[in-house]
Amino acid sequence: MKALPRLAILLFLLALAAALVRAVLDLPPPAVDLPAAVAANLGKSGVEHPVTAVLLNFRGYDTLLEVAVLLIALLGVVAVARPTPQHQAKDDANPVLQTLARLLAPLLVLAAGYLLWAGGHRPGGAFQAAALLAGAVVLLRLAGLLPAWPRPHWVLRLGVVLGLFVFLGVAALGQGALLTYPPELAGALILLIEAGLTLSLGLILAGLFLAFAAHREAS
Amino acid sequence: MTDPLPWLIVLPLAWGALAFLLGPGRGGALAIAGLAVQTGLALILAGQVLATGVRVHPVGGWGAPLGIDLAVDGLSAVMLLLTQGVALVLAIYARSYFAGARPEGFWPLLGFLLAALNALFVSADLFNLYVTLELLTLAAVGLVAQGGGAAQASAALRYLLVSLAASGVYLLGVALIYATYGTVSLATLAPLINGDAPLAVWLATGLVGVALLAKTALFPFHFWLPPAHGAAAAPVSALLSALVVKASFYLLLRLWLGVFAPFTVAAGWVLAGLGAAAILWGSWQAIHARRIKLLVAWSTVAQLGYLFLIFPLLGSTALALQAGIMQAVSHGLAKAAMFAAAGIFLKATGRDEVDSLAGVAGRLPLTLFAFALAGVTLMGLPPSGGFLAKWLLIDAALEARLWPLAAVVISGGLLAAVYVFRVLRQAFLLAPDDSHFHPVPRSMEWAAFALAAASVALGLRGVELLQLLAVGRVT
Amino acid sequence: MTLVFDALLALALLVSAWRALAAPEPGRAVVLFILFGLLLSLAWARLSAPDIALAEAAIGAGLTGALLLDALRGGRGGR
Amino acid sequence: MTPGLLYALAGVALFVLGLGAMLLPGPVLRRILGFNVMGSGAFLVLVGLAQRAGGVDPVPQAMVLTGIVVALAATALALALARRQEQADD
Repeated sequence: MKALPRLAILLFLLALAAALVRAVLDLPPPAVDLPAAVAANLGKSGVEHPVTAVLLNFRGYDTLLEVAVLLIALLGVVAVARPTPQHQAKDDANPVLQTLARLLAPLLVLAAGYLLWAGGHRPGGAFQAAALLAGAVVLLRLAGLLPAWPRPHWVLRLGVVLGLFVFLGVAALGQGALLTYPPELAGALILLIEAGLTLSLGLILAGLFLAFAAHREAS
Repeated sequence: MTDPLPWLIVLPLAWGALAFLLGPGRGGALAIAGLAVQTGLALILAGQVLATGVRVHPVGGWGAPLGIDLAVDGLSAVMLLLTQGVALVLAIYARSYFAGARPEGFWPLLGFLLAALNALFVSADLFNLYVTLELLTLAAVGLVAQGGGAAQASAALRYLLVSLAASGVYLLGVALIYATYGTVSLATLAPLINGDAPLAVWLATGLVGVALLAKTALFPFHFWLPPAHGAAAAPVSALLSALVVKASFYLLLRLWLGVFAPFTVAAGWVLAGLGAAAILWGSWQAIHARRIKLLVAWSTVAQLGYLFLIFPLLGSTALALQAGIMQAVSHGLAKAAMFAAAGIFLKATGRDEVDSLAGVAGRLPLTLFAFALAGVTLMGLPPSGGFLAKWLLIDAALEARLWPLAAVVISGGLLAAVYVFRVLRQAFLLAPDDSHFHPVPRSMEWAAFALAAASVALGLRGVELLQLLAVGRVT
Repeated sequence: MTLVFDALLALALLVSAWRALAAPEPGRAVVLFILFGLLLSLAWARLSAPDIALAEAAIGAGLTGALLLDALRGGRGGR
Repeated sequence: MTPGLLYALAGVALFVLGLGAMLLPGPVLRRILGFNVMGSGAFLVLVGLAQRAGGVDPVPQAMVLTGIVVALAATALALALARRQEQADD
């Protein structure tokens, strides 16, 4: 690109930054006090941790759509990955890494379980647990203990969509509006959804990596 | 849950996920069945809106601002109807188009794309809209990348990066709104926002507006559209041109008429100017395009321009909104028909240049007729929906004494005639002796024809649509 | 005193992001980006957002980092 | 100055930095990193400004959790597309 458009972009960015800083320093107090509303309704949400209450109850609909976003990314990555004829990762993997992976992977799964359970009343929850689960799978993969994943088998596919199905089922089959939990069951239903999400998101996140790795081996 | 409204989001998510479970290339019948039900639901919903006015559905039973509200007014109902109808016909078309080839993730992605569109049309929450925009972007990009060729990947990547930059800009706008008012619910925001809002809100308006313009591919943000819409498979191009770019236009219109109304008066002229430039530049490129799908894609850039001519008129006359929506709907139908027809030409001749169309008139008369009918709508000839749209637009422009806008509309129609007739003339030439035509399933030809016929018939039955559109507006 | 720490952390965020984006060599850019993610995780903890801190460390720095590193091994670094 | 406001200002700087990396010409990897930096900046503004008077606001925190996962999904897709595009160039 020529120097002039570049200069124009830089000037624009500087002006934007200056305007934003001015705007940020000159804000009135907010008109709506949403944290108070969250605190007032926390007792009816089924969980004690406010962030989890927002994530899976008050704004659970965002989370429902977000699961679909991850699934789409997996579909896209799988679509552009080229199928691989053979995988030799196992042979050339480092034995030290293999031992480490055998030790660490169960620990990561255990930690994921803890985070999932903890999410109801303290920081943690399905996303963080799923990331650890995915970490375990990626580690096993790097150690050559798992094959790459160019075309997921149907059992894997079921695992991948299970979380979305559980979420959709709970969302659609309740009484009244979408995603309304009966108050006495809210805690149990949220835990059920989170358990499904942990499994599925863990598999999706791992799948993003594995489909991608398969892609590399092919190239 | 007896309300049809949330089912329009739950159903496509469910059949999309089921299609994924069934495996690559499976799920076409499921998608068509799901879309048929969705079309029925959209009709029921439109009836309810006509009968009782704006419908609100508080997700989770909390209600805004704590929860997320879904809301349907006449404008959303029209977009929902257009989306289900076009997608249903295109799904039938795609089933034949992809027969034999395994379209990897087409059916699941189609489900998620429809869920994203429907969710976007009914959401009344700025952050939830961000999530639906991301869902829409990723589904659309995934669809462009289907087939997995390097050209598709390249076009998809460019599309993805532009869309992601726009999403980031939109998100910052939402953050500034939340910082100022403590809520992102449109209904809660509407009474709070007024002309003497702090600088942050002005900036947020600009950020959200620019982000949506980039996603709608308004000139000069159009550069990503022709490669993406030209490289994708024909059913995908049809979905993208007919529906996906309309979604961000719809959102811009909704916010412009709603919460951001106090700030947007002066910018109307800028948008109209860019729209006029888009009409001229897009048509010029379409006239000179060598590949037929690229010609149709450039025509989309031009036709999107009309949508933005209405912005300076919105304040003065109700005709402007009617013209804009009529244009969005008729272009959606006509452009879906054109890409469907282009896909049939491609399958039959095995080539994608305009010059390779010779002989098509004799072999594929129904498809060529569909292309010509769609062309009638794009040119704005009576009695098509495009004619009604352009008539309303000229009417609105003359009422506001803005004759330059009327002049742009008329010259845009003439330019459209040039590129449409360029295709038709080529099609009527005799085929060279060495040419081969592959047979094409009749269902594909009829699908293209149905879409084109609907775009023309819209001009005759447009009154009902305008009646629905007039039902009270949610902010 | 804590504000001084916050200011230093904010500065470190900016510098690491700047260096990651300005790095001519892909490997260096990715490593700096992972460092940026870890610093950001610390910033979330300082903002009383432990949930985000966990997610940022695991997803933002961890998984994104793993994907980026894998992309580098695959070829010329996703250029 | 509260930590919230401080990190919001840092977020503004990160946002502009990332946007610049996406707008200016450069390798695809830089644009992908730019998108991530830009998003992180917007997240910091969202949470930082919401907590500018001190206190904790769980609503934007939950939004950011959603956003981080979405950003990862987009990054994975972008990297896969970039690799596919690169293969053709070989």
